[in-house]
Parts: sequence; structure tokens; C-alpha cells
Amino acid sequence: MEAMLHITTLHYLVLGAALFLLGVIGVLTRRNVVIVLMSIELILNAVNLNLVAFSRYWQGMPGHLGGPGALHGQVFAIFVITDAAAEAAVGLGILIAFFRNKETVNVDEVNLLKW
Amino acid sequence: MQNHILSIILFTPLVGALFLLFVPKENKDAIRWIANVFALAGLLVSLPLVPWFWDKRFEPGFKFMEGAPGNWIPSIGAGYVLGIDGISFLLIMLTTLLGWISILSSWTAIENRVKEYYIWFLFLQTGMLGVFMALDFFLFFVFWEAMLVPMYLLIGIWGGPRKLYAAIKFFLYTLAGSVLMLLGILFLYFHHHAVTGVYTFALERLYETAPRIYSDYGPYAATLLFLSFFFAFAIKVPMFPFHTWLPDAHVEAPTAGSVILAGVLLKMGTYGFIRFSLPFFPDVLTHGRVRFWVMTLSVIAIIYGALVSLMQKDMKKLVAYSSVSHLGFCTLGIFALTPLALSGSVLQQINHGISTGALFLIVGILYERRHTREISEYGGISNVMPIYATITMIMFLSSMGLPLLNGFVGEFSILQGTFMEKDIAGHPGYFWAAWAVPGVVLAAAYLLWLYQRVFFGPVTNPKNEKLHDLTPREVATFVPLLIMAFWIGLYPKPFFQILQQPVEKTISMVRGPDYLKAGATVNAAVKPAETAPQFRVTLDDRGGIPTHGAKLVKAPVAAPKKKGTN
Amino acid sequence: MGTLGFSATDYLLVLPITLLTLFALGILLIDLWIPPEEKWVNAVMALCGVAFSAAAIWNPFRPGILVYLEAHGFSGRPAMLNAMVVDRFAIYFWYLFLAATAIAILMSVRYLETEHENHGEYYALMLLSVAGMMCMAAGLDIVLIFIGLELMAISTYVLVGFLRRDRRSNEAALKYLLLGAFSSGIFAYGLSLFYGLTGSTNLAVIARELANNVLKSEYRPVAIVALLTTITGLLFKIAAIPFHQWAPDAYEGAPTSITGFMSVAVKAAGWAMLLRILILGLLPMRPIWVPLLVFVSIATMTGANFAALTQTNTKRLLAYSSIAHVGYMLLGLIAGTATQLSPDGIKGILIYLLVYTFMNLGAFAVITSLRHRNVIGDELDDLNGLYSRAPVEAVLMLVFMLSLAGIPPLAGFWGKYFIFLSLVSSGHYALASLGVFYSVFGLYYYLKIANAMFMGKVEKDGEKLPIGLTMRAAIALTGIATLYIGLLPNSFIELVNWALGIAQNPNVARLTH
Amino acid sequence: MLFLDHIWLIPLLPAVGAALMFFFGRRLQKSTVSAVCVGSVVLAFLMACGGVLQYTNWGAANGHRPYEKILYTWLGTDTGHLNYQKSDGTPASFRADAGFLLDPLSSIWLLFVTGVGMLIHIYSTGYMAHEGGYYRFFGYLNLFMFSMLTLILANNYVLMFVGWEGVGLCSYLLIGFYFHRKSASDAANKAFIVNRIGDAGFILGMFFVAWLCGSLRFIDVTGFARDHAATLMGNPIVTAATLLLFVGACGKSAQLPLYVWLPDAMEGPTPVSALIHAATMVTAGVYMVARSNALFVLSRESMLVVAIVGALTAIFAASIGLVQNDIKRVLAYSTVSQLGYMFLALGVGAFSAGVFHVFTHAFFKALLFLGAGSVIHAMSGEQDMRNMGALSEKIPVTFRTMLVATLAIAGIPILAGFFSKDEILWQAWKFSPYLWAIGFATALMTAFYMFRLMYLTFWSPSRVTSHEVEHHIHESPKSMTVPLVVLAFFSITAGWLGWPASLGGSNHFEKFLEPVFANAAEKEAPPANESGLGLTEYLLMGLSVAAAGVGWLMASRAYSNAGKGYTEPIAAAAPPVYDTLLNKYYVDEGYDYVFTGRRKLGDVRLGVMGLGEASSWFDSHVIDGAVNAAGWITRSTATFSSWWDKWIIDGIGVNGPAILARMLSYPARLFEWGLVQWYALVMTAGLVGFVFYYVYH
Repeated sequence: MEAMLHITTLHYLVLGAALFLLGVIGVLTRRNVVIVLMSIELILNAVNLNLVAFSRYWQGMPGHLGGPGALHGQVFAIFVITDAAAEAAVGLGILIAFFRNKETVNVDEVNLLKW
Repeated sequence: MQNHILSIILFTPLVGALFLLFVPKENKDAIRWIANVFALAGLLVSLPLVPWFWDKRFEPGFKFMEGAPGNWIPSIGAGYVLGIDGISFLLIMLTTLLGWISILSSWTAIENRVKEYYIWFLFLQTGMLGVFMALDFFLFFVFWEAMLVPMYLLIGIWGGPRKLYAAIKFFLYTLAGSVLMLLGILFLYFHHHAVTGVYTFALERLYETAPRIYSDYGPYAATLLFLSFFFAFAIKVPMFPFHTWLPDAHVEAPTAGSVILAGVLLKMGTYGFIRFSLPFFPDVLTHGRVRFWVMTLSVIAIIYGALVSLMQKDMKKLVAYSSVSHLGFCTLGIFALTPLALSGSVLQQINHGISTGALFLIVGILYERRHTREISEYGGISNVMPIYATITMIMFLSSMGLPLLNGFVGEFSILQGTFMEKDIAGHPGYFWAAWAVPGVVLAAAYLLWLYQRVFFGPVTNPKNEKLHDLTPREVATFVPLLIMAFWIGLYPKPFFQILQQPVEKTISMVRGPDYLKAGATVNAAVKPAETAPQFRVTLDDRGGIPTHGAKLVKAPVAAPKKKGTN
Repeated sequence: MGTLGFSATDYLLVLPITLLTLFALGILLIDLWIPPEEKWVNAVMALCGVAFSAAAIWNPFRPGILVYLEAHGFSGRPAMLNAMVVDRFAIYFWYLFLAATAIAILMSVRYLETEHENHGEYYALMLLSVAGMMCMAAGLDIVLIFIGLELMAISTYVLVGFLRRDRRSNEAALKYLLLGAFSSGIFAYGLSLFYGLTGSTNLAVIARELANNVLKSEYRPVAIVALLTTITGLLFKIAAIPFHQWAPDAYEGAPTSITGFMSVAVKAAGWAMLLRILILGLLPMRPIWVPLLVFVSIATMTGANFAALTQTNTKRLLAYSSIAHVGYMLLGLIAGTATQLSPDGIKGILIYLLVYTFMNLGAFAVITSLRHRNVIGDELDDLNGLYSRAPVEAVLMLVFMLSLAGIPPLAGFWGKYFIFLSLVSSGHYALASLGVFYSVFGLYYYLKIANAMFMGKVEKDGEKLPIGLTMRAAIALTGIATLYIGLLPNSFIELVNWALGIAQNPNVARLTH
Repeated sequence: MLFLDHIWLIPLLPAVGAALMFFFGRRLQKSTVSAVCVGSVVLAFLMACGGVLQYTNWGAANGHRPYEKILYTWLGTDTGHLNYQKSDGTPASFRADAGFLLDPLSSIWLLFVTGVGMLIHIYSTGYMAHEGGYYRFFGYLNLFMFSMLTLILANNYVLMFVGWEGVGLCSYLLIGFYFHRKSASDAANKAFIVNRIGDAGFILGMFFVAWLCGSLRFIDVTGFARDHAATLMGNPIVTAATLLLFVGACGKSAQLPLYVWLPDAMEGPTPVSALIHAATMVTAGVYMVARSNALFVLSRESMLVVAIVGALTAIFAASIGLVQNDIKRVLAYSTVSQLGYMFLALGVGAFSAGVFHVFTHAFFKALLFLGAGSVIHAMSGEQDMRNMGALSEKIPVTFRTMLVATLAIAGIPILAGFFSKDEILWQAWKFSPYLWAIGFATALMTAFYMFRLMYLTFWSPSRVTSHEVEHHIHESPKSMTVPLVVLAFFSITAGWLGWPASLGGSNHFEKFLEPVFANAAEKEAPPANESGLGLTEYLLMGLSVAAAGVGWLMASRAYSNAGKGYTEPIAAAAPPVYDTLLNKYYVDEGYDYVFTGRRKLGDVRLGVMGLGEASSWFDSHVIDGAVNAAGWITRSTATFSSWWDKWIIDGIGVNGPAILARMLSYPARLFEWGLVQWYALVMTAGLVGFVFYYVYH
């Protein structure tokens, strides 16, 4: 059992950060709006991962902030998931409207409005 | 009535403007009549001020005070406080007079968008009056900025071909100057609070603490603060090298706009210097190099403005640059910091309002007939418009400072006041005066040359042959100006007396009360010994700085009498 | 104690939000039965919702929140298990949101008819977004703040894209959504880190923990990362450079009424959230974020003012102008927090938002009114000769423009005044000079609009502009407010003092002669 | 004391006349105009006579004090304020009264100004009878009388300055009377502006006086100067004050280097030349220096400058006068030259001699001008002497009176000029023989050019060009000849008032003026070697009479037979000299190149206009340029940033990737940005920038 890697909060955080960065890169580089939206979901998932990991961390902590009651993070995560869903729904709705008018889902063609 | 006379004067034009809002805009004649009636009313309501003020002219402090500090916006200590002293009294009278004349002169000059025109003009009138009346720094600032808007529109809508450029330049340039002033005002406000624990913009309170900035924050900070005000006022005056908005604004503005611009708006800058810069920053002025540069700029303005106007081909531009020159005299007089020069400066401001106002009217009359202001388009106008030529000659003479007309009195007092000062920023007074005097010569040169080119000679341009002479309405616009020009030229004593108290107060605020005491008992020394005393009020019954009531200071009557020689 | 641990007081305190939500849902419902030509009923409903919500805070006939708060000494009342705090600050913003919404609704009625997009959802979404804003303004818990933010944001995404058939509207919505969601993600990431660092989602606790433990520990760098990501989200919402680019696009593409709404209400909500988080939660990190804000504010003023100069689209121009105003407001925040927490700067921001609400909405109302028949009306040229077509509107537009430029005695001046006041009082003379310099700068492009209206070539037809009754009401309201605040600002200044709990008239001279 | 008490009426009467002309002149008959304007001057003359008479009595009773009458305080508050510090630190007050002063000096001026003025007014009614703008002319003339009388009667420098500028203005108006002639309006401008330069000096001089004496009242100034003579002697302020005042005098009295306006001023109608530019106005400078004698004597330098400038002007102008062909120009240069004499006298301290010459000169020079006017009148406007000749028979009155004047100016004994001129030469000799030599040479030239004028006009064969003119020659009307006769009478007799003691006279004139010039310095000067010099005086007298005779002789030799196309003797002897003289030493051209800038020197314009051009260039290019550049930079920055967006962001962000993709097929896909992503990238970059800031900070 010693050989087995003990997963600490830090690991979750690194994973979260990695996810976050992946999401950012995805937002910056992908051409398809749907994929951009998904990349944003990635960022939010990184947030969720963080929140849940922290929540667990704080549950294990004694003291006035810690203890089993420190479920805020998990609650927050649920809200974030909901939010992500809503965002995706609205995003896709708007994208459909856009697609109807322009027949493209590529971000580089979202270029009517400029300075 | 006396308690609210200032508010009445201030808001009469505004009432007119609001009244005009409800007149249908197609009814141009009705609009003109109403605007003229209100403009005249604005003048008439200000007339009672003359006798009332005359009775109080020697009383210390501001007169006809209205309102109280902090009654407008209590939470920041800004108040609707009005009050006048001799300086603002004269400027207010000038404003109401010129306001009426300008509106009268616009009768035929403005043909489109008549209603708006008069509304903005009346607005402008209120704004300008407010600047001269406000005794609350905040109120002052509000009026100061607010009156830019109507002027901007007057230039921008009814102006000449480059009106947009001129209007925006005017607005931006002057605004750029005044925003820094806002910061300066705020600094004074906080400084006052730091010293007294009271937040206020009341001018008389700030007078008490502002001079301490020099010792509290050091010369550098005080100088910067001085400059923050200086730029606002210098741009408005306009002093060299901040003057380039002026020719553009003048050339493009409609005649009446130019009259007001030259006659009143520029005086706001000089007024600001007198009312704020001087009392607030005595140490900055009496120590350090600032005064040297200000004086230098004034002198440059005098000569440079004259030289530039010499070479102008557009009459209005010529007059505009002559304003730069004349205002150079005014600032010279202000920063010479002597009672005489300062009195002369204020008087010269009035004079400039009268004569340059008239000059713009004069140019406007030709413009209205011919729609050009190119000097080369004219010649021999004396042949076709003799009355006009005569009036023009008189106003030109007044502008170039011919004795017995108004310009001379102001210039002479400024120059003498400057001259007599032993040390102005490291140089004797005569150094500065000597530099300024060529301006007098050049004034004659550019004005007479203009006169020659426009009025003398045969009528060369056939378009000028049919020009009709002045109409009675046009003559009526000049009559008050002519009367004033001769009055100030022939009998300026009342003006000097009106200015005596505020000027001495200002000077003693800058140079300390001792400065004036030195000369308090002098007059007997040069009193004529034997002849003809019957016409003069002698010093003996009103010696010293006159104060009212029982505190009358008795001057030492036994001043040494000089025996008459010769 | 209710079932969830909520008391009756809690329900009272959230009543305005609840009412808005209910009305929103109600509109969605009754919209089904309203015939297309009578869709104005939706607007009336929405206005009623706003009115009820406002009345829940204060009405003359029965005790509302204010009365309750007054009984408790006005110090603010935590509600909903400390998720929110209803204090004077929150109430100030609530009223601000409601006022902006009411005016925006008035602006919308005829506009939507012209656009043939007269759906109930429009008003419902508006009310919902206001509910979100209220949560943001009153939030004490970052979860609630985040949810409020997202509620507002998602509603506005839809509103921006409300003109389904208009490509510009689609595009604006898409851009806004993508960038908004992106920034929300970054924001949420920062919040999650803060939660991790402090173990709490409550701003007060976060502040305490930051000050007492985190900043002294080896986790300080993490805290800084958290701060930076959070601030990115915040600055995005108020559209500060370099997080501003969504704004011009979204403003230009959105229905004009929504542009107005966004530029004031959404922005005010962003500010409310920013102030709450930075001052309540992250105050201990002040030394870290103040220099950053200095940079951002200078960049914002510079960039926005320069960009605004060359715009030819009125809405876009005003978008940049609103970004520039954010720069000024940030100056107030700097003044208010640079050396110590001083109320002056914050007061400046609150007043700024107040006056900005009216003058900017007014400006957008005038632009909205230009939309008729086949004219889109948002190009600068469309304003040409407006004076001859609609003199009152043109004059009021001039008032709005001058007010935006900060010319006294108009409302906008007071915003700038208090900002510069706080800068001078805290000794930031250089920033103050920069600020005033840019305010002159700004005048230039506002004058472009004035020039077009008064000096531009009059259109050949020169026909009168058809302006609806509600639009007139909106323009009149904003115009009167702009003038009134400008001339007699005292009661409004006192209102802000009240909102911030500052003593009225501190040592102001009340001397008589 | 009727006249003395109302002495202020003397200037006021013509002022009323002028005002009436300006307001109602257009509607008045010529006869009414004449009645009002001439009447007012006649009244003024009568009052002046009365006033002077009363003053002599009053003065005798009051120790010859000046009589002062103050109407009201003009400048100043009258409350003892507006004070300043004198140069010694004691306080003084700013004031100037509308006050009038009568003393012997002003009496003399008063008499001849009103007297000559009256005659010229009468003359003008004839001369101008056929001209347009009759009322305007008389209005100006009356205004001039007002100004001149104000100048004379002022009791302080400032009021004197009123008159001083006023006469300048009237001179301007009258020179420019024929305003449709370009040359006339040019000359008018020149006159006013050159005068203004002098006035600038006057103003500054006045300030120095006030600074020194604490007052500008003549009584105070004189008193102060005499009381403190010992301490003030050599005081640089006195020198500055007097020199600057003298600059003013140079302008008004046409001395070097400001004399240039006077010859041009002959563009005005001839009565104007007679009144203003010969008899009265141009003597204002002399009057002012004489008035300030108490100050001038305190500065040897100033006195020397005055004397030298006077002497140089005298000979300089006289030499130009030798060859001029325009009859009025000869007289104009003669005037300049005679004024130089007067200043020479003042400069050597012979104030009363200078004043005496002013007095006599007023009569014969006015006479000469009026005579010339009569000649011109007869010749139908011809002014060139080359086209005259043999007029003595045709206009006998004119001829005879002019001959009297010529004899007088040449210094033929018994006539007025003889006494005054000899007095001056004698005083100059006492001061410095060199100055005397210059004066003497001038006297010779004067005689020559005056007789040249006489010969060419009256005695030589007729060179009249057209028969019409020839036929038209006639004697002038009574209104013109009567003044000539009266003036001729005075040209003979005026000098007798100053019959010198050396010739058995009593020199009433000098005695009358004594109180005015009673300077302590002079009093102290011992009447050294008066007896020893007696012989010299007679010798010099003889020499100058001889000079007059020689001049006459030379002129008669050269011109008595001058027919058409005659040659000037100087031109024959030394053509370059002749050219130089004929072109007035090219001074006008030089001024135009160097000072006014009316002419370009190559491509460069110098002088005031050059400065003006440079300034307006500077103004529109540099100052306004800077303002506009600020605006331009701002706008172009903004334009650039939008250009940046359009081409760089759109270009590289949108189109660039496609190009890049082709270049780097696979890795470029990573950067396939749209506009949105560019925005997002900027955001991210901002965030990353913040992070870096804190990492490295």
C-alpha cells in the first residue's frame, strides 16, 4: 500500500490547473464555436474540481472553519455545474440563431462587428 | 430690492430665454422683439445698481451680498453666494450693456434659426454675469464652464465657413485650461479644511487660508497650484502663447458673438487673475520667477499681438489680434501689483470691452452689407458711408489710446503704475513699461493703416458704390459705446473711485497691508497750494483708506505743505 | 425559524428579488395569452414588477425593508444564512437597478414594435437579470454573488441577441457569450482558490482569514493568483481595458434599448460586485491590487478615449465612452483605497454610477428613438440635423453629451467632481491631472455628436421624428434627472453619504454673513 | 478777472465749434460754417488777449507766479489714493487735473496761436471756398485749435499730452483731408505714426518726471527741480526724463531723426500747412522743452543732445531745401530747419531766444505758406516751381508780402527774423563756436533757398506750361490777402519786441519770459565778460547779415534768368551731391527698408512689417501649429489604433492565419484565431501580464 500513490489535495489542484489551462488554450485556439464552448466547460470543470477538492480538504481540518460542515465547496460546485449547463444551453441557442443567419459555426467568421 | 438685485440682474436674461422657448419659431419678429426687450430689461434692471453702488463705493468688503456659504450644496460646502465689489460692478455693467447692444445688433444679421440664437445668447448673458457675481468658488466654476456651451453653439451654428473648427477649438482650449483649475480649487478646499476644519468654497474664507499654502507646502507646490489657475485664466485672457483660439473664434463667430467674446468673455480671465490668482498666491508672486514670466508674456503679447495684427488681411482677425495686444496691457497692469496699475488694468478691461466691442460691430456692419471681411475688398468707404466712417474713426482712436477717449486713461494708468514700481521680478518698473510702450505706437500703425485701406482713397470696388450708410438702429448700437468712451476719457474719476476700495484690498492682500500705508498720507504734499481749490474735494475730510461708520481713520491733516514755487 | 433555517425576516429582505422573479415568470405566462398587437401589456407588467420590487424596499403605507433596517440602526442585516447582507449600500444599488430598468423598459416598447420582436421574454429576462444584479449587490457569500452574476449575465446574453434576424445582434450575443463565459470561468476559478485558501465562501470570513493567516503563510502566491483571476472576472464585467473588447461589439450589436440597459444597470451591478468583493473580501490584499488598478485605469482612460475619437457609430462611440468612464471610476477606487480606506473615492463611484445611469440612458434613449421604419439610426450621420427634426430631444441629447463630458452644472460633472475630489484629497495629483486631461479629451467626441445634431446638414425631407409617448417619458425623465442632479445635487450627495454610512455635512461651513 | 477765471473757455470755444460741425455740419450752409468756426476762434483770440492782459496785471501783483485754474480732477481718485513711490522712496499720488495754467510762456503761445490761427481761419474761408467737405475742414481746424490750446494751457504734462496727441490727430485728419489721394492718406499715416513714436518717448519721459518729482503739474515739477537743483544735477533720472521728453519733441517738432513726416505733410491743404505744420503745432516740441526748462538745465547731457540735434537738423534740412522744386516742400524743409534753430537755442540754454524765434517764425512762416497757398491758388494747383516764374506782376499782394517774409526769414535787419536768429547765433557762439558755425552755414543756406524760391516764383522768366493756367493767374480774394498783409505787418514788427540791449533795445520779450526761465543754475552763471563779448556780438551780427546778403546774391546769380529747362547750379557743380539732396539723402527709402519694411531689401522684409510678417508666420505655423499638431497627433493616434485593429488584428488575426497555415501547415492550426479569440487572447494576455508583474516584482 505504501507504493500506491497517495492522492492529496495538491494533486487535485494540479489537475484542476491543468484543466484550466487546457480550457484557456482551447478557447483561444479552436475554431468551432461549439468546441470553444466546450473548452469553457473545461474551465468550469477545473473550478469544480478545485471546489470539491478543497471542500474535502476542509472537511478533514479541525477548527472553526473545517469539520464535516464545510460543504460549501460542494454546494458551490453544484451551482457551477448548473450554471455551466445554462450557459451551454443559451450559447447553443444563440449559436443556432447565428447559424441560421450566417450558416457557419466558425469563430473566425464572427467578424461583422469591429472597431 | 437691494438684497436681491444681483439675482434679478443675473436671471433676467434667463427668464427671457425661457420665455422665448414658448414662442413659435416661425414668428421671427416677435422673437426679435422679445429678445430685445429682455436684453434691454437686463440692462435696465442693472441700472439701479449704479446709484446704489455709488453710495457704497468706499465701504469695505463685498456689497449686495446674497445667499450664504453652503446653502446650495450643504454637503460639500458650496453656496449660492453673490456679491460684488467695484471691479465686478464695472464688469457687470459692461456685460449688461454689451449684451443689450449685441442683441440689438443681431436684428438683421441673424436670419436663420432666430429663436435658438436668442435663447443661447440670453443664456450666455446669464452665464457671464454669474461669473462676475459669484463669491463662491464653486459657483464661479459652474458659471465659468457653463457659459462655454452657449458660446460654442453661437460660434458653431451661426459662424463662418470654418465654424466647426473654431467652435471646437474654443471649447476644448478653454475647457482644457479650466479643468486644471478645478483641481486647484479642490486643493484649496482641502487645504482650508486642513487649516480650519471646515469645508467651504466661500471665497472670503478661502482668502484667509489660501496664502498659507506657500508656507505649508513649500514654494514648489504653491507655484504648481498657481499655475493650475494661471492656465485657466491665461487661456481665457488670452495671453501669449495661448491666444490662437481667439482669432479663429472671432473670425468665425457672428458679429454679436465677437462683441461679447471680446467685450466680456476675455475679461473673465483677467477678472480671474484679480479675484483669485492675486489674493491666493501672494508669495508665489512676490517671490520666485513666476511673475517675471507672466510679465514677460504680457509684454510679448502687447508687441507681438500688435505686430501680427499689422499684417492681417482679414479685418476681424486684425481686431482679434489687437485684443491680444490690449489684453497684454491688462495683464501687465495686474501683475505689476500696484494700485494704480491694477486700477488702470480694470479700467482698460472696460475700455477694451467698449472699443473692441465697437470695432467688432463696425466690422460686422460692413460684413453684413458685403459678406466679406477682406481688407482688400474695400477702399474709399468714407465716400459712401460718412457717418459710419466717422464713428469708426472715433472708435479706432479710442482703441489706440488717444487722450480724452477711454483707451488712454487705462493704458496710461497701467503704464504709470508699472513704471513707478521699483522692482518687478528683478527688474525696475520702467524696464517693463518701456517694453510695453511700443505697443502704443504699433496700435496706431495697424489701426490707421486699416483705416486708410478701408476708408480712404477712391471707391475702387464697384460693389462698394451702393453701400448704404448706418440705419438708426445701427447708430443706436454705437451711441452708448460712444458716450461711454467719451465719459471715461473725459471724466474717469468716478471709475477710479469705484475701483479704489477693491483694488487696494487686492493689493494689500498680495503685498501686505504695509504696502499701502506708505502712501496713505501723501496727497497733501502735492496739493496745489494757492490756486483754485474750490473744485476739488480735499483729502483732509476723507483721509486714509476710507472706512465707513465711526471707524473713519483720520489722516494726519498737518501734512507738510509744499510752498508754491515758480 | 423556517424549515431551512430562514426566518420571516429573511423572506422580507429578499422580497424585492422574489417579486421580480415572480413577475418575470408571470410575464412569461401571460405573454402566451396576449395578442401580438397588445404586447405593451408585458411592458406594463414589467413596470409593475419594478414598482412592486421598489415598494418592497420602501413604500409609504406599510413597513418595508427600509423601515426594518431603520429599526436596526441601518448597519446592515445579514440574511439567508449570511449569504447576503441587506444594507444601505445594497439598497442604493437596488434602487439604481430598478430605476435604470424602468427607464429601459420605457425605451423598449416602441423599439421592439419597430423591430417586430415584441416578445414577453424580453421583459422577463430583464427582470430576471435585475434579480441577478440585486444578488450581486447584496451578496455576502461568493456563491450567491457568482449565481447572481451568472443569472444577470445569461439573461443579458439572450437580450443582446434578442433581434434574432439581425446578424449584428447574433454576432454580438455570441461574442458576448463566449467572452462572458470565459471570464466567468476565470472568475470562478479565482473564487475556488479563495475558498480553498480560506475554507469559507463568506466574504467577511475570507477577509479575516486572508489577513490573519493566508497572506502570512507560504500560500501567499496562490492568493495572488486567486486575486488576479478574480479581478480579471471583475474587470471584465465593468469592461476595463484590457478586458473590455466585448463591450463595443456587444453594445453595437445589441438592441439599442438593451445597450442602454447594459451600459448602466449591468455596469452598475458589476461595480457593486467589484466593490463588495474588493472592499469587503479582498481588502487585506489592497497593496497588491491597487497598483494593478492604477495601470488598468490609466490604460482604460487612454485606450477608450483614443478609440472613441474615430468612431462613426454612435452606439460604439458611447460604448467607448462608457469604457472611459470606467477608467474615471477606477480612479475613485484607487483614491478610496490607496493609502487607507477612505469613503471619498467610493462615494465618487456611487455618485458617478447614479448620474451615469440617467445621462447615459438618456443618450441611448435618444438614439433608440432614431430607429424608425427603414433607418437603423445608430450611425453618427443619422444624427445630422436632429435639431430640426426633434428639437427637444436634440437639446436634451446635448445636455446628455455635455453631462457625459462633465460640464457643470449638469449631473455628469458631479461624478467627475467627486472622483477628482477624492484624488486630490488623497494626494494623487498626477492621476487627477491625467483624469481631467482625458475629460477634456472626451469632450471632443461628445461634441462630434452635438455638432452633428446642431450643425450637421439637415436631411432633405426634414420630417419630424416620430417619437412614442413612452420614449418621450424616458427621455424626459432622464433629462430632468440630469438637469436636476446637476443643479441641486445636494439630496443625491446625501443619499450616497447615507448609502455609505458617511456622516452628512462633515464640518461644512454653514456660516452666515 | 473775467478772462482769467474763464480761461478754460479759450480751448473750449473751438471745441464747441468742432462738435457742432461733426454733428450738424452736413446740414449747414457754408456761410454758417464759416461764421461758427471762424467766430469761435476770433472769440478765443479775443479772450486770449483779454486773458493775457489780465495776467500781466495779476502777475505783476503776484510776483509773476503762474496763474492756475483747475476745473476738476481728471485722472485719479481725488481721495488721496492711487499712490506710488517716487524714486527717492517718498510717496506720491497719481493725479492729473483738467487744469489750466497761464504764465508768460503760455501767454506768448496763446497769443500767436490764436492770432495766427484766426488769420488762417479767415484765409481758409477763401482758400477752401470751392472745396468739398468745407464743414469737415473747419471742424478739423477747430478741433486743432482746441487741441493746440489745450496743449498750451495745460497745467500738467498729462493734459498737455492730451493736446499733444490731439494736434497729432488733427494733423492726421487734415493731411488726409484729400483722403481719396493715396499720397495724402499715406502722408497722414506717416505723420501720425511718426508722431506716435515721439509720443511714446513723451509718455516714458512723463513717467520719469513723475517718478522723480512725484507730480506732473508743471508748478510742482518746476518747483521740485529748482528746489533740489543741487542734488538733482547730473541725476540719471533727470537725463532719462529729459531725453525721452526730447524724443517726444523730436516727433512733434520734426527733428532728426523723426522729421520725415513733415515734408510729406504738405499733402494737406495749404492753410493747414501754414497753421499746423509751420506756425503752431510743430512748435509744440519747443514749447514742451521750454516748459520743462527747469529739468533740462539739470542735465548737461540732455542740453547738449538738444543743441546738437537742433543744429544738425537745421543744417540738414536746409541743405535739402536748397534743391527742392515743390514750393511747399521748400518751405517744409525750411520749417524743419528753423525748428532746428529753435532747439539749438534751447539746447544752449537760451530758452527765451528759442521762444522768441518761435514767435517770429510763426508769423513769417505762416505768411510764407499762405503766400505759397496764394501762389498755388493762382496757378490752379501747380506746386512745382519749375513751372512758375514772373508772377510778381500778376499777384502783387502775394508777392510783396512774401518778399517781406523772405527777408524776415533770411535775417535782414529790422525784420522779425533778424532779431531772433541773431539772438540764437549769439547764444550758440557763447556755448560753442562749432554750433555757431553750423547755425551760420544754415543761415547762409536759408537765405539762398528762400531767394531761390522768390526768384523761381516771382522774378525769373515765366515757365508756365499751359496757356490756360497762364491765363487764369489772378490775385486771391480779400479773405486771403488781408491775412497776408496782417502777417506781413507782424513779420516786420514782431521782432521789435525782442530788440536786444546791444542794439539799444530793452528786449521786452526776454524780460517778460524771465520768471519762466529763472533757473537757479542760470542765475548763478555770472554775466562773465559780457562787455568783452560785446564786440563779438556785433561782429557776429554783421556776419549773419552778410550771410543773408550773400545767399541772396548767389540766388540771384543762379536764378534771375532761369528760363525753361534751367540747370541748378549745384547739379552743374556736383551731380551726386545734387541727387543726394534732391532725394533727401535717401532717408525715406532707408526708413522704408530698415524700419517700416514697406520696401523689401532683396527678398527680405525688414523693419516693423518684416517683424509683423515673421510674427504672423510664427503665429499661424508655430503656435497655432503646435495647437493643431496636438490635435492632429491625437486624432492620428486614434486613427492609427483603428487602423491597427483593421489591418493588424483583422489582418493577422483573421487573414494572417491562413497565410501562416500555408507556411506552417500543422502548427499554424493552433493559431487559427477569430476576432473573438483575439479578444480572449488580449484578456488572457492581460491576466498573464498581471501574473508576471507579481512574479517579477
